[in-house]
Amino acid sequence: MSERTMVEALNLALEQEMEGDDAVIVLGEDVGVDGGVFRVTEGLLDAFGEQRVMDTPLAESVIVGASLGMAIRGLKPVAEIQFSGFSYFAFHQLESHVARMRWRSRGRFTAPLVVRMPYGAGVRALEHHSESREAYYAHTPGLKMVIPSGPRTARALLVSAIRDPDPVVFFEPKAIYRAFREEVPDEEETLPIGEPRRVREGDDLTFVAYGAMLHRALEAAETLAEEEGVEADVIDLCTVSPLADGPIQESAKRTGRVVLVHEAPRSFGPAAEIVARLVEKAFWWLEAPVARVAAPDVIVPYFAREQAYLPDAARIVAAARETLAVEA
Amino acid sequence: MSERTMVEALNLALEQEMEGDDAVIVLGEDVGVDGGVFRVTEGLLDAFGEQRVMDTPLAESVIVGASLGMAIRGLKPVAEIQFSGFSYFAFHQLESHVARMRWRSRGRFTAPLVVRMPYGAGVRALEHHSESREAYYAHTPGLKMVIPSGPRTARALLVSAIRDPDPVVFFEPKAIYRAFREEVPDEEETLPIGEPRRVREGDDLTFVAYGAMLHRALEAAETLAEEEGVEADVIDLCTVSPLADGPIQESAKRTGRVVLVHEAPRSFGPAAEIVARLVEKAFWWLEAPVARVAAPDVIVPYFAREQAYLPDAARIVAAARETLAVEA
Amino acid sequence: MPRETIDLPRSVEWLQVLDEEGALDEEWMPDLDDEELLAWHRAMLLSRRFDERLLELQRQGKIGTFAPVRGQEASQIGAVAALEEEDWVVPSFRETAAAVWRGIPLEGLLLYNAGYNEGGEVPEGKHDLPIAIPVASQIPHAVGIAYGAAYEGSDEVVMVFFGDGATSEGDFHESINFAGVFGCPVVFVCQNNQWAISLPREEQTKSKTLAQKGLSAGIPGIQVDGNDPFAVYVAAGEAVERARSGEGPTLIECVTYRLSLHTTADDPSKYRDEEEVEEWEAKDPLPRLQGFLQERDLLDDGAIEELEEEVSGEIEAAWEAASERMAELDDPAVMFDHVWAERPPELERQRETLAKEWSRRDEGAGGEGEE
Amino acid sequence: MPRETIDLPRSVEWLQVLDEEGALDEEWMPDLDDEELLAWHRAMLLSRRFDERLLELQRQGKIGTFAPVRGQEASQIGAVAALEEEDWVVPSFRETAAAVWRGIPLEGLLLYNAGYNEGGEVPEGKHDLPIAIPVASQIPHAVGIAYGAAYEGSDEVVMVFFGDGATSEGDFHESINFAGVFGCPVVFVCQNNQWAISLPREEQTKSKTLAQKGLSAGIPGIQVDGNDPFAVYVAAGEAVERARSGEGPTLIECVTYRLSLHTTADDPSKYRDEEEVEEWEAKDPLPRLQGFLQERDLLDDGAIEELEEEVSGEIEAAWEAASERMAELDDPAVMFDHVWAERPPELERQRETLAKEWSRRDEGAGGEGEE
Ligand SMILES: Cc1ncc(C[n+]2csc(CCOP(=O)(O)OP(=O)(O)O)c2C)c(N)n1
Ligand SMILES: Cc1ncc(C[n+]2csc(CCOP(=O)(O)OP(=O)(O)O)c2C)c(N)n1
Ligand SMILES: [Mg+2]
Ligand SMILES: [Mg+2]
Repeated sequence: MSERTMVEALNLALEQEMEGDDAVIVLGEDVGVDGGVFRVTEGLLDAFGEQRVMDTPLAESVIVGASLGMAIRGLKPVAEIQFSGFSYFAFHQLESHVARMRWRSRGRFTAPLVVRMPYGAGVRALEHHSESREAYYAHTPGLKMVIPSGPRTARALLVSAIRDPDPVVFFEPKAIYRAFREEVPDEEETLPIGEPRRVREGDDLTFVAYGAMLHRALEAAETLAEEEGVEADVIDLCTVSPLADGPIQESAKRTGRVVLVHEAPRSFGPAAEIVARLVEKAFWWLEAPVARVAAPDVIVPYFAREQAYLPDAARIVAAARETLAVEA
Repeated sequence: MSERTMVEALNLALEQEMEGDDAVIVLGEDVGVDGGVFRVTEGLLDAFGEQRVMDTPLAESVIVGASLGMAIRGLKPVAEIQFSGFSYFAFHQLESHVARMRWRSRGRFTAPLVVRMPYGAGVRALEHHSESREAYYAHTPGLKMVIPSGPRTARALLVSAIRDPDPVVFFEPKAIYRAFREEVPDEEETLPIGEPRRVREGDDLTFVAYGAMLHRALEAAETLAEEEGVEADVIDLCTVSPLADGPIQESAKRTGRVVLVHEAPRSFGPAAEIVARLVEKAFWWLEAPVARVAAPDVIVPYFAREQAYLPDAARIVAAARETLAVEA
Repeated sequence: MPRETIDLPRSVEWLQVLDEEGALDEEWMPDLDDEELLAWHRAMLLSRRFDERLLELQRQGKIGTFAPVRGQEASQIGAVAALEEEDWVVPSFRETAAAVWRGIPLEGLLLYNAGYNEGGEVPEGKHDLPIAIPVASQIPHAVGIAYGAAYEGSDEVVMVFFGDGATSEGDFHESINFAGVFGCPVVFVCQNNQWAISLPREEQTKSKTLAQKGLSAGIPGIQVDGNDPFAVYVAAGEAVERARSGEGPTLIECVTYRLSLHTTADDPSKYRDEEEVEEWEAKDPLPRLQGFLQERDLLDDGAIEELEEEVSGEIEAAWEAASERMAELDDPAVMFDHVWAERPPELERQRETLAKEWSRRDEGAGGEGEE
Repeated sequence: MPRETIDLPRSVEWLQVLDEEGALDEEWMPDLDDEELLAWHRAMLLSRRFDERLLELQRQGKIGTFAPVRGQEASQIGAVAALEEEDWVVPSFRETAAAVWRGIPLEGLLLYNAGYNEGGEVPEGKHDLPIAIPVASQIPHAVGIAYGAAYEGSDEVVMVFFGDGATSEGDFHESINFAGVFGCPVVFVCQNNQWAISLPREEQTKSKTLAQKGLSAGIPGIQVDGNDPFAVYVAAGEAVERARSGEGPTLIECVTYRLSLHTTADDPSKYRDEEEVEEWEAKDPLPRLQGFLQERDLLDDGAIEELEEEVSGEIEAAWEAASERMAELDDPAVMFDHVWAERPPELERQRETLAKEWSRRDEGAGGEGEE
């Protein structure tokens, strides 16, 4: 057991999975000699050699497309896209092939690959380095869309993603790559894909969040507890898609009040789906309109305004108060 | 005034806009000599010459990227992507540049271009020829996402799209390209982008649909009227994004019961956003859970099962009955 | 020091062995025994007749849109004949002749063309990918398979097919470059059939040959007469050998012609002259090979007639089997299969809801019948 | 008939005019007057010092991540010097020297680097696109602008910059091919600075030169010493001339070196040796041009010192202006501007909601201060 940042935890997952299974290989831009621009793949080249840690040419489409080919041939590639904002160069590979190869071949050829990429704002980065467009991938049948919220879940979810028989788009919340450390056990740990986690218990309202925003939701929950004795249930989504809404329904039925948080643009964002599912399955339990705290429908502004753009605890608290104020 | 199919109506829009404005040019695969694989651009090459009707190499990314360049240089390009399933080859151009050039340059360079593409199932086509993934574009700030539902709206909306100062992704419901004719006036006609149309009046429940699905919603409305004297308000969305929810809220507040229809996969689809907006703005008027009738979260099956895949009037009627059965 | 021409390490060659007049260049004639030659001919003929039958079925509304292969049989069979069974074939959407050679059951192809996902199932053990429709997008997969094969120490080689139009797509270039960098054992077979739907080869690109596009990635490129199965076979054989011995990828441009429609939704009279087609009819690979075999007394009219019957029997049997199968495949719920390894709960819920709806309708329909 | 080498219509040339030892090839020396030569030098020096100042500001936390241009000034200034003002420049993210030459205000560049969208505003009238970060994705825009310019009958030429890494992206290939087919007046300037972050040129592609990638699209390609401003200028001049006279596009590979960091987030010691950098320091374009001018008695130490002061004054003035501007730019609501020509109602609602929230906080903050 030792205290690790998310970067270190992800590195541990990769190292151990590569150690345990020769079929696991890593490829992408600058993942080898450089160890990845965020150092997530640091040390892997030395440990496993250039056959297994491939510094590829600068070409996202073939990185993803070749990963699919490798998967068909029996490997378990973990491709890195340097920032999620560049994954669109491979969008046709993801939508048209990675998501469909199992289906098209009726299970004969599968795509047990992972496409990792840092996403999200908050690190004073350049344009295209701060997006949060998980909805694109969540709306794509055949893909799984996973987002961890801390070092320990990052490690466990990445291990599960690598072992998963289906392709996983793995978004890493770069704002918390090194923001804090957590105990991450040295021994193997996995976390099932497709299962949200309840990370705080409360009966007064429900927060659903994921990635870096989970921490702002938790901060809001603490503020509410301290300032008005209101206890929030907080759910860490972990898997955005396929969305398992069971735990959310359960919580919503208990609290009757729900606030959803993400840093993706509001309109047509992931929270909309959760609202729709709640309306379909828990309508009569809702005591107030489900609230969404999200980024506005704009492009992430350059970094001088990115904190204003991002939902923060104060906005979440405000939405919660409004939701709580509704008389049932 | 004459009776036209949607293909003919779109052709009329292009011809008249090209006639009226030298800046309007058409480009894409097979749009010239061949007149487009659906014949939407038929006759334009003869009328306007190859400078203005460009048969491009087979390369979607540069088709869209060069269109942006042309727009920056003062043209109003109308690019055709042969099927929406191939637009992902240009997804990075759409997301990273077309949607952002105005914003990035602070209004100095703009992108008054249209990217037309047929979409949707129902024509017994091959894989990748039947998708309905408007949500990808709707979730992209900076783009407008427009979908007509018949010859007349197709013509009027395309004219508006070409004149619009912003980039429009224009989805053409190929299932109704030639399914019926409508009076389409010879003289100029536009339809404002960003305004849903109320196409049937009723006070008992609200249907929201667009594209080919509108007609199935209308059919369902007629069935309900005939069989149980229930009158549905039917709204044709026309512009999926930016979503103007005003008319939907108005209708929902009147009827209290809403059924949303689209052929996109259900989860994270456009209807989810409408549910979320209704919950945010009309929660207390809702007398029953808002219902979604959508395609399942699967890849469009090959054509032997595509009609089973598509929402049809019977499924819409069933959803409406369920919604109506809820006691307020 | 100043201005000088750079010596490029690679040039581009042209190869033809059996020309359209039937003249043979013995020097380059590959070493093939009679059995092999006859097998090539049979596959070409079967492919040709199957293609014709598909067109007929499509015109009768019994199957959907498909892309005829007519005219390109030598490019495909000459190429795949250079492979071993465990080598991989990554097709685009027009590789019927290659599929026939590789033993993909006609029944499956028919099912596929009739709109049944079940037709896409690749028989267990076969190293052939399903049809890929988005142009050029299958090329990266071939590169990845090749990398994987080499990584695992197997000596499998991968052959990927695509058209002249595909060379304009980024995926083609990214793939040949990636393969060049990692020395992947892959053979890129470009079937330059002169047209990408309505766009002629000369308007697709200003490069003199498509083979020279290999220079861009520093990989060898060769242009061959794609209607000459021997030229294709020689080039493919060299490329396969190079790949298998660890010397990396090759780009082969087969100069051929699409004698038929782009797809059954296409009307070539919009964009090309009958004369051009007639010129290429004279270069048709099937009579060319057939004439060669007749010249060598390996085939006579009687044998051809017999073969025609055999082939047509095979096709009809496949169509019967496919028709029977279709009659059984009446449950649309298969659309919920194979999207993920396991159906997530929400998808299972959707399946159940729809299944209920479908069975309600079936009952409704049955009920009406009984009244 | 059979196997023969195909005669390709184009070859690839190498050009160098002023070498690293200061030797000049008079034959190819372009015709430049003293004023022009001094203007080049001034722009190079300004760019170099500005780059250094940016690095300093970044290290002090006053601006964000940026991509230093150090070492590539000749490639950029030699190239844009061949343009007229109304010609277009389409940069990637490292074209500070080109921007300086083109008269993009330093203040704007500073604002941009400090994280203000306002810094991306291109001054009215300038035909320079804003910085484009996704590698190679700006190349199609250049092609479209060029097509548009030709379509409108103007004789504007477009010059687009990108790196060695960019040649691996599909967008590069699709663009040169498209430009080749339509004969667009565009000059593709590839700054081969030997590295794409940590990937060396030799691992980016197996092609001997990047210039030869033009062959793939049938367009001319030339490789020049990118640290020799005269060689770059000659090649760019020829390409611009060709484009302007309707003869279509050219690809120029400038062989240069990134002497500094990839970006300020990068640590080159992870992937390259100091020795390599030192070797290239010896080829640095700034001393090379400066030496040439001193040799010709166009510059002496005194003049250089004066120039250094002038340049540094200009940079400081820009930083002061930018700092003042930043102090005023305190309303985050600008994030709602320019997304669409008009704000849609829902976006306006979002803006109002957030604006209320922000002003509540400002008041809150003010309130706290007063307590
Ligand atoms: C990415 C993509 N864009 C467009 C299409 C539509 N389309 C199908 S085949 C084709 C032409 C292909 O030409 P070529 O590569 O020469 O192959 P051929 O059809 O001649 O065999 C086009 C444009 C497609 N399938 N995929
Ligand atoms: C599409 C895309 N992928 C990845 C990146 C991250 N990235 C930024 S610059 C760079 C290397 C670019 O190399 P090169 O084209 O040689 O230009 P240079 O940085 O050397 O000027 C990478 C990988 C990006 N900006 N865009
Ligand atoms: Mg072709
Ligand atoms: Mg570089």
